[in-house]
Amino acid sequence: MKRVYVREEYCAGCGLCQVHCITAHSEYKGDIIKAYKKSFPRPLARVIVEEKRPLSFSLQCRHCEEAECVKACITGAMQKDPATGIVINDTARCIGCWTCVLVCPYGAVRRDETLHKVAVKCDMCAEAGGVPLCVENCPNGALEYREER
Amino acid sequence: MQTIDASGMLYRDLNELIRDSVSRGVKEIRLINVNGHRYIGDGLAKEASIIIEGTPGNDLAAFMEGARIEVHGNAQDGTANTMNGGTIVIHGDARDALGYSMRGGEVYVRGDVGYRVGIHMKGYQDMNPAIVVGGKAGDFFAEYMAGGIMIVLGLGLAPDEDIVGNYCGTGMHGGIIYLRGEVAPEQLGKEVKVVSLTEEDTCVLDGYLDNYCQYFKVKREEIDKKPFCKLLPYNKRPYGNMYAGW
Amino acid sequence: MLREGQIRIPSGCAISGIMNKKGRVFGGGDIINSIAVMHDRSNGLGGGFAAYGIYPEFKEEYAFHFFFDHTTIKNEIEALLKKNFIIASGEAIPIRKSKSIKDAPLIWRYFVRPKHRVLVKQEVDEEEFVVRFVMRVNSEIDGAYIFSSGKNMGAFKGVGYPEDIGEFYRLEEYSGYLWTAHGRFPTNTPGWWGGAHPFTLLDCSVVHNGEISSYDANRRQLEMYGYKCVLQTDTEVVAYIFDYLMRRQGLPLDVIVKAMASPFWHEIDRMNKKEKEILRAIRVVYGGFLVNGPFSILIGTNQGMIALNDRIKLRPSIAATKGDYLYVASEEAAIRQVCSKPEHMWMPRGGEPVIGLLEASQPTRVPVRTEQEKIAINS
Amino acid sequence: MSLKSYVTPSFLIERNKERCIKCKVCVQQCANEVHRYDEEDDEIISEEHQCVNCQRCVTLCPTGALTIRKNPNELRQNSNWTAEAVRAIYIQAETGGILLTGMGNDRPYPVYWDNILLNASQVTNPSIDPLREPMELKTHLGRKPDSLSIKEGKLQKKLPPQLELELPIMFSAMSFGSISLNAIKSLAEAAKQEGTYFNTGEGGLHRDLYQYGENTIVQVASGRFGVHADYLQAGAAIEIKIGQGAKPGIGGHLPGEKVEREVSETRMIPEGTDAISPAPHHDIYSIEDLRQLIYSLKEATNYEKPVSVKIAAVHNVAAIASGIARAGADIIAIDGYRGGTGAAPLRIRDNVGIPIEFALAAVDTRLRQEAIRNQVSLVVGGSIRNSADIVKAIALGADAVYIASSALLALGCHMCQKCYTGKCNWGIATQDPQLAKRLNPELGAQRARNLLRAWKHEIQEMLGGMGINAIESLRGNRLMLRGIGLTEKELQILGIKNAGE
Amino acid sequence: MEYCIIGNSAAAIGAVEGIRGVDKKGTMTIISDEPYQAYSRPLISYYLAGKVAEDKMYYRPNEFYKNMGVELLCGSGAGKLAVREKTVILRDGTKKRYDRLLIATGGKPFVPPIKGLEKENVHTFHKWDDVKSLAEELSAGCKAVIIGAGLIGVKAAEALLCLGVEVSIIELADRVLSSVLDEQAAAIAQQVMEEHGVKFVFGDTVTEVLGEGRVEGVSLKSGNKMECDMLIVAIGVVPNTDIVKGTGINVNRGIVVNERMETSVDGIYAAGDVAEGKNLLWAEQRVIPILPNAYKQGETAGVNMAGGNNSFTKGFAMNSLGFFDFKMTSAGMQGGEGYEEIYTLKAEEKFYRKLVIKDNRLMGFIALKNIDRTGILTGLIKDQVEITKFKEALLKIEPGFAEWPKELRKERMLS
Repeated sequence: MKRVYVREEYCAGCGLCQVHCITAHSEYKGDIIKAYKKSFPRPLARVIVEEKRPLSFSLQCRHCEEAECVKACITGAMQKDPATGIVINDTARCIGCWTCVLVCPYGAVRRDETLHKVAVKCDMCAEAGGVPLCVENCPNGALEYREER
Repeated sequence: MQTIDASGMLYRDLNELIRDSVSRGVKEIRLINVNGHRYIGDGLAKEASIIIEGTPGNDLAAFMEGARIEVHGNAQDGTANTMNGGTIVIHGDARDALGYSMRGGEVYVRGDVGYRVGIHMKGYQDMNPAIVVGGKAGDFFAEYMAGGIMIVLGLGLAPDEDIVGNYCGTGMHGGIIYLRGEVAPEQLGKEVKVVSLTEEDTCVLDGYLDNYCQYFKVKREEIDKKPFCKLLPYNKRPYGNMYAGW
Repeated sequence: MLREGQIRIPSGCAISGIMNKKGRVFGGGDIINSIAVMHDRSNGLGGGFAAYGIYPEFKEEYAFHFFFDHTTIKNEIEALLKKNFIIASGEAIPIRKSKSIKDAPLIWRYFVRPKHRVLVKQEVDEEEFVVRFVMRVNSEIDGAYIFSSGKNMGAFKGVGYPEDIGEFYRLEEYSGYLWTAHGRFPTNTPGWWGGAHPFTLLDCSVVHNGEISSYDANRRQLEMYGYKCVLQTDTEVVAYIFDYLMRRQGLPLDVIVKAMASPFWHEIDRMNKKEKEILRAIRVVYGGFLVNGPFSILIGTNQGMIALNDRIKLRPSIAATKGDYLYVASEEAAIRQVCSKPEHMWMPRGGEPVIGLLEASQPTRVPVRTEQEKIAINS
Repeated sequence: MSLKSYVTPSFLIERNKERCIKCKVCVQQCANEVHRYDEEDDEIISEEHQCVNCQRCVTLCPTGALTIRKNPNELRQNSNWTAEAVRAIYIQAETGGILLTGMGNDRPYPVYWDNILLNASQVTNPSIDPLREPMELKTHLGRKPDSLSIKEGKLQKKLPPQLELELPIMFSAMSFGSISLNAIKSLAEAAKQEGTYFNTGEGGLHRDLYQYGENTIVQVASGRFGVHADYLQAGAAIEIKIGQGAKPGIGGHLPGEKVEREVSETRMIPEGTDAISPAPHHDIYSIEDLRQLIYSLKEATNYEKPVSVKIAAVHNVAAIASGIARAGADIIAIDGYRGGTGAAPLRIRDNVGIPIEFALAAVDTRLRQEAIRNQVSLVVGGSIRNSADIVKAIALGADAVYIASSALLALGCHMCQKCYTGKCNWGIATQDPQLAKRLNPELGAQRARNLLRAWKHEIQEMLGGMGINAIESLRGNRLMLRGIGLTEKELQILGIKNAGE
Repeated sequence: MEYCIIGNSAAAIGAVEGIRGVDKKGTMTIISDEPYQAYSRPLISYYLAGKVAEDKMYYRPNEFYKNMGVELLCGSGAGKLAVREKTVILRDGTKKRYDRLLIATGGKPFVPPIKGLEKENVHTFHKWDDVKSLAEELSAGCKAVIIGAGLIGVKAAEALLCLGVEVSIIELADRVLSSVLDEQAAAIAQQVMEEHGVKFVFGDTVTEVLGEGRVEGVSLKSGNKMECDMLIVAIGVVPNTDIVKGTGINVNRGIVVNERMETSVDGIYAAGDVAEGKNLLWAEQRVIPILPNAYKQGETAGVNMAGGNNSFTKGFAMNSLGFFDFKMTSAGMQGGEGYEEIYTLKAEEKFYRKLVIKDNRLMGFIALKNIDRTGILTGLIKDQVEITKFKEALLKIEPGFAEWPKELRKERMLS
């Protein structure tokens, strides 16, 4: 399946992937200013940017074939869509036990405790379809959406 | 050993002949009746030995990468220009700009050298070029020097004669100069200071001096009669503070 | 008003050429009839002819055709000629008064040979001397213009429709084995007879239909080699290119046509290695002689006739043969007028020359890329 | 006692608070540390003193919240003591330094390209449609023999070595050190893809770039950095750099801070040392010495590569060029006074040299007068800004052009002219790995390629309009040019007529 | 092929999904002694606290069994296993033949023999029904004593606190969560729990349940007595191996399985809390009673039952435990001789992070308060990655990949 791959040698560490991720997961899709100023709670970015200058890179859920988070999920909220391969957390069923946080070898599951305790993670912007918005908006082509090489 | 009579030959033909021979695996070439033939040994990367009888032309061994050239006579301007490797032994004098931008290899001159010798010589990693001059050197010796070793022995100087000309080491920002004898402060570039030799210096010098003695059949004692002084740059970046951002 | 040479005047045209490759001579009537058919391609502001083999009695002398503005300059020129040449003959070119031809200058011809001691003094060969003389007169002497300078050939031209010019010059009274003709459609009046076609240098004459967009690139290239483009016409430039490549560089005809109308790079890329190397060299070295822009051109020389189109054929041309005759014209009708049933008629491709050499068994149609053709040209 | 600086910020940063989402992209991206996030007030604050107006923050700001404008502070109006003149004195009074700047001359001198108009066909000859008919831009650079000898369908003597360009545009010399490896990779890849050349400048050839050898012109300059036998062999041609339009007559220093490991390895000098390029080549003190170096290089490469000599356009450029041609150079590259630079003393950049338009016209004319124009190819550079400049240059007599500033603009340069600081926020003129990686060479190559292709199309359009379908027919075709707003003298030097003539 | 699974929790569901990944046709039967479709056992404390509604208890959607082609036999439960006949005899007498059998009966609460345990209001805390009955007896202000400060006891305490119950925990060991936390961690955890009102008695245990009919108090080994309204026995869980008694299936502490989850009898597999399998940390086989382990073992067994080939040898303990807003994760472990331990402790911030390393490989960790991205540590344990060059960085509040060697980072991060 297509995944998001970062080329750290070209990641400028600007954080725009996060800005667009937040926007994409807010109620004001496509409007960054509203997403930031009006959404409450403001969604967490599902993409993690790590920086240790000069190194920087962003990281999203790898949507593992053998997804530890899915197997470990105590509620069954975390599921891998058999058709698309995308691992999605059903936040209505998630109770925030953080077992997924404990087992994700990429550290790609985030805790959102603003309203309810739910685990949030990259959903490949599946709802919008097409190229995930972090990839689309990376100003330096540091993120690629492609099949594994 | 292949002998080539260069008399009447154009340099281009001579050099092509040399390149051909070397590429065919000839290890030693003797050139006779050389007079003004330029670019001998230019860019030569292979191990080969070229013995020149006569006066080779300018840019002898320019861009040379590995061969050995011995000149029985004097060499003209631009010898060892941007040379990267190999050895040149000149049984006479060499003229101006010897070893310009030289990055590797060694040059031994039995006699005197001209102006701007070793200008912009530089070293890099294990490449530590060296020029050893038996007699005296002209002005601007080791100008811009950035690396490597330059040695002047001052053999056979007249009593009042200086071992180097003026502006010695001007703009120098790397490398070491060894002068056998003393040098007047007013002869030095403002970027250079005189320091005394350490034991390590003596070791370094030893090797080059032994080579010199061996190549030119000079007795080592003759050289050891007089102590060396050493010139070093004050600063690796003499022009670091010259500019103001606009 | 500025006259031709002081300004550059773009023109449209009609051209026609007839030759007998066995060298059999024929009268000027045919060529006049041929060019007359294409009356509408010219506008009465220029017409002219080149005729080869017309002066057998003076075939070792250079036939200088002069336009003089007045008698004074004629006398000056005659003195200059005497200084440099042995003059075998000199006379006014016979003309026929015509209503349609006005403001004719004095038109004279001289059959001359350069004096040996002059050649020795200047250390040049005969032809180069003649070329320089022509250049000098045409660029430096006001009121005199040499419009023809070859051996056993002559150009006849003026301001008017070509058929009127032909009549004016009484061309039906001459016999030649190769005739070319030109009807001109200049955008403004040249005001001067020298501007008409053909343009000649030595025995090379050029009639040309087209506008050379590379004019200044070609001109400046030529001027490096001593040519002086006094007329600012494309025709002049073509004649000089031809002279330079053929006479001065000694290149074979096929190379010349490939320099002037070279194949495209993508065509060259498809050739075999040897051809590619040659064609690349021709383009690289003679790029300044690539004639760019629309043209169809007829070059006459004592050896024959060459017709050439620009590479993308922006101007028309058609060729035909019958027996020993080769015809080339802007329109088919111009050929049919004088040869109603040609044996073979074809449209040369862009950049593909039509070459007719005297004494050759067949006029050669030259497809650009075959080995065979090269041999044919070289032979 | 610390000296209070009298130098006020050149730029003003306006942050639209309605739009700012405090995402800190600006903070993150500014290498000059102009923006900072104040945690206590949850505000982003901009301190303008260090702002160079590179527009990085403006461009990346996802909400368009930032505007940078000229600082509206004005000294009392004075046409003589302009704000810049005063500012320069303050800086020099505070530092005692030579004023250093980057990129090309920005003075309001006339741009002659803009006073030249092109011709087009109407009626008497047809314009050619380059979209559907062949339109050849292929250009060969190198010495052309005066004649060819072809016997029995065989070339009797091989052509001297030629560079073959698919379009008459090359990337001008920019060294690794002055610009980042990613920038060079971008240009090298674009050159390869589009069939042209890039030039190493005096920075040596990084090991990653040897694969681009066929599209490389390797430069030999006075410092001889990174010059060795393999390097000379690696390129398609060798260029001896005598001078550069932005700083004719002077050498250059690459400061030690920029000599990081890769630069050091490529230039073959120790890490952290200044790379000093002397003003002259110390083996060239005369025209015959130039010949000596030209042939030294030819000998070293077996006469297989054309040798170019690059000079700055100076007053007697025509005579110099003629000498260079006679010294055996195959290509002469002339760099006009608007040429770019990574670092040049301001006063030199702005006051030395002549416009490339004049230099080109004069050189071409002179070489033709001497009938040696054919022996050498002419490449010009020095602020070629668009395809029309190129068409005009070729019509004036150039074989091809060098572009550098335009190429860097294509890669993202925003002309802040601070290349010499090494803090290029666009990852171009920097060796800071944090900054250099901002230029993804794949995107860079694509952008540079796009520029070349766009210009190629435009050149083809203009040629087609003139009724020309091969670039050689434009070369020196000055009849295609007309001057506008020029004096008689200027027209005469350019060798063109006035519009309407 | 007929598959039969005894038990209906994570291991069973894992097995169904494992089987169906290989065999789309075979018939499957699940035999459960609980009247529910599979629900999440760890959720019972949340249910009790009212944080999870009834409909959110289920581990899989309603249509799961139908979609997977599983016949669910609820309630009666398996009574006996006739190995030779390949038949399970349900308690109601129904017989169910199988070709492949999975025993996924899980664990059962360990209830020590204490006097008076038979009284009302004595509960275990293991099944949904346990908390349902517990919920009926609760009211705010009542007092509960929990025996055991392990994972179950702590989660039970949290739920009861939510409901306003006064909670005391009696623990034989000297600290809370002794199986999961070391002393330093336990001290912090205890402090957190105490701040929420839990009272602890350590080093003691209940010897007698007091009261008549209903629990009224407990007396302790120390001689102390405590009043209470209810007692919850949360000492631990042992494998529920009852079904295999007398079958010849090899049982140690749990049913012994190989890496394919096969028991000593052909065609019979075991998985989950009932199974004793290979693991990452200990040389000997172990029962690792945690949900992820159960699921993976079940899945492994399922794949193998259906003819595939899968093995599971890398089980190790791991826990994510919240106590109100205080978060703890841990995984793997062991320590002492031959182990290197590095840690960061900021007691006043309640931050603690400890790594247990052996042969330059991470064997276990404890993370208190900041648990984000600790899955990276779990992953390092699982794959036994050499961490010498970046182990210190793993102690950071949020561990990441930035400090890793580039090649390893790319390999691990992007695979």
